[in-house]
Amino acid sequence: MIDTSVRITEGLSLKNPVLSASGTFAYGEEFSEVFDLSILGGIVTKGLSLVPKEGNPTPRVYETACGLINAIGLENVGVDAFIAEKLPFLKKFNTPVIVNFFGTTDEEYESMAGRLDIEGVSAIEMNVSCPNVSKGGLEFGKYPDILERLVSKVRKATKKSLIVKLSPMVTDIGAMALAAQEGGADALTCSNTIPAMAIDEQTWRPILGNITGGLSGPAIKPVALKIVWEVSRKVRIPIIASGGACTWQDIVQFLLAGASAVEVGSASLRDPFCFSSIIQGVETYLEEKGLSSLHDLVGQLKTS
Amino acid sequence: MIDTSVRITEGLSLKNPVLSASGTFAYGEEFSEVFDLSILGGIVTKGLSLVPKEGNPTPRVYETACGLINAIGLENVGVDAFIAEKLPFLKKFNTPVIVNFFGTTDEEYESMAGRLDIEGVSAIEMNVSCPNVSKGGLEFGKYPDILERLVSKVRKATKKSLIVKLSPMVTDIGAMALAAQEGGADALTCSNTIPAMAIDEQTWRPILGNITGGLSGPAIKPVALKIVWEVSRKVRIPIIASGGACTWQDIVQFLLAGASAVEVGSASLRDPFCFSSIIQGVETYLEEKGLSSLHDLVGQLKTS
Amino acid sequence: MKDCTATVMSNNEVARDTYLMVLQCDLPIAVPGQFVMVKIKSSLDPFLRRPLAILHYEDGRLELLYKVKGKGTTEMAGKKKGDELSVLGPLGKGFSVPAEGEDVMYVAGGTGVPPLMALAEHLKKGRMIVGARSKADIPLWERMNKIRGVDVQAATEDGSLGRKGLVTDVVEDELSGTKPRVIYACGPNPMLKKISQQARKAGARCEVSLEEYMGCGFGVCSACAVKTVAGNQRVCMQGPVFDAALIGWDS
Amino acid sequence: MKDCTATVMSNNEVARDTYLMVLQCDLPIAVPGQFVMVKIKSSLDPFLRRPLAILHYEDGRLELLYKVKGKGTTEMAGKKKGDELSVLGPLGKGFSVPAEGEDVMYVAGGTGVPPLMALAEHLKKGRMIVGARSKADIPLWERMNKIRGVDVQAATEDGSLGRKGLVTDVVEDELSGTKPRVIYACGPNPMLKKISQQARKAGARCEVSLEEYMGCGFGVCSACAVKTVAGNQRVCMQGPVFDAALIGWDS
Ligand SMILES: Cc1cc2nc3c(=O)[nH]c(=O)nc-3n(C[C@H](O)[C@H](O)[C@H](O)COP(=O)(O)OP(=O)(O)OC[C@H]3O[C@@H](n4cnc5c(N)ncnc54)[C@H](O)[C@@H]3O)c2cc1C
Ligand SMILES: Cc1cc2nc3c(=O)[nH]c(=O)nc-3n(C[C@H](O)[C@H](O)[C@H](O)COP(=O)(O)OP(=O)(O)OC[C@H]3O[C@@H](n4cnc5c(N)ncnc54)[C@H](O)[C@@H]3O)c2cc1C
Ligand SMILES: Cc1cc2nc3c(=O)[nH]c(=O)nc-3n(C[C@H](O)[C@H](O)[C@H](O)COP(=O)(O)O)c2cc1C
Ligand SMILES: Cc1cc2nc3c(=O)[nH]c(=O)nc-3n(C[C@H](O)[C@H](O)[C@H](O)COP(=O)(O)O)c2cc1C
Ligand code: FES
Ligand code: FES
Repeated sequence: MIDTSVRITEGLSLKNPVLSASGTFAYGEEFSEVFDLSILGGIVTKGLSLVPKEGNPTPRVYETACGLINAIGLENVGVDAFIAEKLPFLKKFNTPVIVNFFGTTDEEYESMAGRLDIEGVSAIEMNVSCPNVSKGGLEFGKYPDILERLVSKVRKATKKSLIVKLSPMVTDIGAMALAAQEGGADALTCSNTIPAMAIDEQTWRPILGNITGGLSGPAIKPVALKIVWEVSRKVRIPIIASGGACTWQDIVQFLLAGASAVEVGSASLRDPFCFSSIIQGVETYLEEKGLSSLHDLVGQLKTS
Repeated sequence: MIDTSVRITEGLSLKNPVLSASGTFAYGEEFSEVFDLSILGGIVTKGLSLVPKEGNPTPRVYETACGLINAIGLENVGVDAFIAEKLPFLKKFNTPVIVNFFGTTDEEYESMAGRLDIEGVSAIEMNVSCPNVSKGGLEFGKYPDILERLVSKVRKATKKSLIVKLSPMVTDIGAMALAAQEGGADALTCSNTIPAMAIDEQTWRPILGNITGGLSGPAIKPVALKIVWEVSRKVRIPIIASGGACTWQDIVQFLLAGASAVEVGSASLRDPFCFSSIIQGVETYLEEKGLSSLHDLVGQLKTS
Repeated sequence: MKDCTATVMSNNEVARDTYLMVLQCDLPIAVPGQFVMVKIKSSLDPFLRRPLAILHYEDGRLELLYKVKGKGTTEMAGKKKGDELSVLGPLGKGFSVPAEGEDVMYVAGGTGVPPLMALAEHLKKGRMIVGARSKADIPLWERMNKIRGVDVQAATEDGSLGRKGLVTDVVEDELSGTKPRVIYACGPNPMLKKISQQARKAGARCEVSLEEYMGCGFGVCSACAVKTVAGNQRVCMQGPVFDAALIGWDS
Repeated sequence: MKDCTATVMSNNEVARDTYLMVLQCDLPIAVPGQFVMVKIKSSLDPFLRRPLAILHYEDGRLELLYKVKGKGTTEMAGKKKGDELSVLGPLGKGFSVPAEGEDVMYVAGGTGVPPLMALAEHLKKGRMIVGARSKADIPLWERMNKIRGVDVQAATEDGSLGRKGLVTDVVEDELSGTKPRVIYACGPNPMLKKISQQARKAGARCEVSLEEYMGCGFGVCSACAVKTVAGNQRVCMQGPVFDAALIGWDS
């Protein structure tokens, strides 16, 4: 039997390295009609805030060359409704639940982490990088000192595994990764969408209701791969990759670059049935290469 | 008659807003067999250094989803051979020659600018952002203070129009743009390729000889568009867009976002004949919209 | 919801820039008003699927009626018999069934024809009002007129077919009388808003099928939010058909 | 160099994963060893063109012989009669013409067949050595054997056709004697390097057609650099055919 499992942290072990991504899986209900969520390495939920959020005006997504820009504006049901209505459902599946969240102040982040320190939540993923809302996202993830302070506060508020999801658009991603590690992160997600925009040359208007948004999908995979590789050589904590993964080949590439697991986001909007074939593909690959465990791949890129 | 001309600086006026890009046009010789270079708004040459450079090991380019990664390594004939062998040829065409250059020290940049302060050169474009060589590029374009100091030195070394080409992968592109402006730049190019990499999951090796490279092509257009828009609201000097432009629609979008001209790079590798149809497309667009000049478009994005 | 490989049986221009594509595929049963997400090819560009209403689906035969707008629909128009694409569906919620004795009116503007024709062909009663710029833009006019039990009326902006004017002008006239009524409508938002007001004034029930840019089409990305009295709803899940009275038309 | 719309006339598998595509297009005259850059479709993915040697070009009829490797060639293999793609060419420098009285040897390994077959069909003399893993991998074996004036010999790793072993083994044997010779070769780099050494030892002239990842194919991007005694050269411009003695094989 091929062992595709991977241990991310003390509290977070995955049966395989393929996770859903935040914001492209909602709270799992819709996808549970499509396939058995238990096959997943883990579920990452839509990003939650203290109070429910309505999000941005539409259009909220727009297709670009091999990618899409989204400016959902972090619409979510709020942490209380999540705990009351969504988590019980997610707990039914045999796979870890990773709750993505964000705040607009240090205190909100801390308070979110505290409330999510409950049974049924396997880990929390801190979004410090969403480029869509002026107060909520980007600022925290832009400068190492601000990030480190925030992470260390959140660290104290929870006993759960703490994953920090980095923003790709920074001068020195290695410094941001180190800051998160020093602050006490157990793992990093590398990385979020890249700030982007689209313009309608006929109406002279931005296409998205929010003017700008974040680019995701295969277009950005080469950038995410580079970030994972760079960060993996800087930190000692595990990395979860995010950015453009569509196929099992992409998963293997991210693992080689140094990721321990990979989130599949935009690809699952296009192909909701993709998870099982991706997971199967990774398994077959290990088998064909005669590898007994995922650890034989992680970070094994040969550069000389 | 439709007037597609645009004045970038005192010394640099273009008959239309479509330029070649550095590194995808060599020194014009090959393209001169394909079309009459005089139709171009301007020619941007391959990046030059004080001494000739051999560049990186192959493979040097690799295709990705709607884009390509390159790690040419700034191979070039050197500034002396350029002046002796390439410039005389380029001068024959009725279009401005913009010479792209880079250095590994402040002094090299200054000395390059000095040598290029000659007849036949219409403007110089400083590459401070090439991610391919460890010493040459990225460092100068990463931090505002370093950039401003470098630009102000180069400023003193030349009377030519000085264009600074920014790197997209920074925390605060607005701050970089302002630094270049304060240093004395006459215009900005926004922006260069995005650091990226590709991995072969069969051999476990990076695909590019240089391991990492820079992503260009339509995949990054939404990112470049956002950068142009952001920078244009920060600085008072003109902006030349670069990043993924393939069609006349893309040109118009960049103009609306705030660019005064647009470089077409990767698209011309795929379609060497693209320039004339793009230029024609912009002209027809102005005509159909009843616009008498390009200035009616530049920065006219309606955001409310 | 299923993801099916669908084979093109035919693909013909039936009105200006408007094509009828007949596909062979194996979807679950659909109701009028539901839609599919079409992946035009396996290549990564175009990346997203395109939402298209189901014009008709029976015995493995799926009809889509689409207007060529941009990249995706242009590629679709180039498809030939035997080509394959991938169809995800059926998606969303369809129209409600009219009550006994309720008069039925269908109002289709622009590309709004497919879901309403699906419904008319299913209910086989009522009055259909189709609006377009010009006669050349109205697809399947003959087929529409052959639907048993359904009266068809056109409104064109240039008067080339039916009444000269907008569909809403026709609706205005038709809404006299006090019989209980239901109006089913699909078209541009300003048209739907107007009809919704007309319906309210006339005391008629009104259901509208909305369009919004979509990421997924099956409820997970929140791209397709529409403001309603009950907060944001997802066009792809709670819609595309909504009770017009619940829509926050001005936001 | 021209950019032509080319219409697929036929596209058939002629060896394992290897297709012969015949196109109708209007290129300028080409010489053996030159190549084209193929844009498989107008969509932006795949973005780059693919370099393929010209197997034959005459009277608007272009033959390409290609092995399915990745995304681009897979898409090519799916093309049917009547489909269109875009062809840029002819590009690069072809093979030199052999001197009077020079014995000609062609050595093709793997996907190296097309340029050498082009040359053999043009020169109508000499000896062709084709190597592959197995018989099933050798394309156009019959056609090759019909080239007037050309002897053909195969080497397969599994011995299923011709001699069991590598092409370079056959070359070794053939290189006895002192007649002036020219060897034209195309195939994997290690093979070319070996042949280059064999040629030097035997005092034969040797020209190799190189492959390198390309950005443009017409000389502007410097993607395709190869180290030579005269510094970097561009495979797409100064090549793909080079004098083997000038190549820096070990860099
Ligand atoms: C539920 C639903 C049902 C629909 N049914 C039909 C139908 O039966 N017939 C028909 O002709 N059209 C229908 N539309 C509209 C159709 O989806 C768009 O015209 C189509 O997506 C345009 O794609 P494109 O690639 O040609 O245009 P592009 O402008 O190139 O598309 C770019 C992106 O914008 C999106 N987009 C652009 N216009 C629209 C739009 N009006 N609605 C939603 N997304 C859009 C595309 O899906 C794509 O993601 C429907 C839309 C929805 C939401
Ligand atoms: C001058 C020249 C002539 C050639 N002639 C032939 C021919 O006649 N028949 C034939 O079967 N093959 C030929 N090749 C090789 C052929 O170009 C590649 O097999 C093909 O580009 C692979 O494309 P893909 O999309 O299937 O593979 P992918 O791996 O998906 O391609 C990804 C990228 O890598 C490039 N690439 C991958 N392998 C090669 C390679 N070996 N050489 C150059 N670029 C590569 C592709 O062009 C593309 O840009 C030639 C190459 C060159 C340089
Ligand atoms: C529609 C959409 C909504 C998203 N919402 C969130 C979110 O709430 N929180 C978050 O951290 N990331 C969010 N993301 C980012 C994704 O989780 C992911 O990091 C990014 O899209 C890159 O991966 P991909 O290319 O696989 O989609 C969202 C992305 C998309 C496309
Ligand atoms: C093959 C290649 C070589 C390049 N060389 C240079 C260079 O020498 N100097 C430079 O400033 N930019 C260089 N660039 C960056 C381009 O000029 C351009 O800024 C970038 O590719 C984005 O634009 P595009 O998407 O239109 O190609 C190069 C790009 C490519 C693809
Ligand atoms: S389109 Fe994704 S939720 Fe409706
Ligand atoms: S491929 Fe561009 S120079 Fe050869």
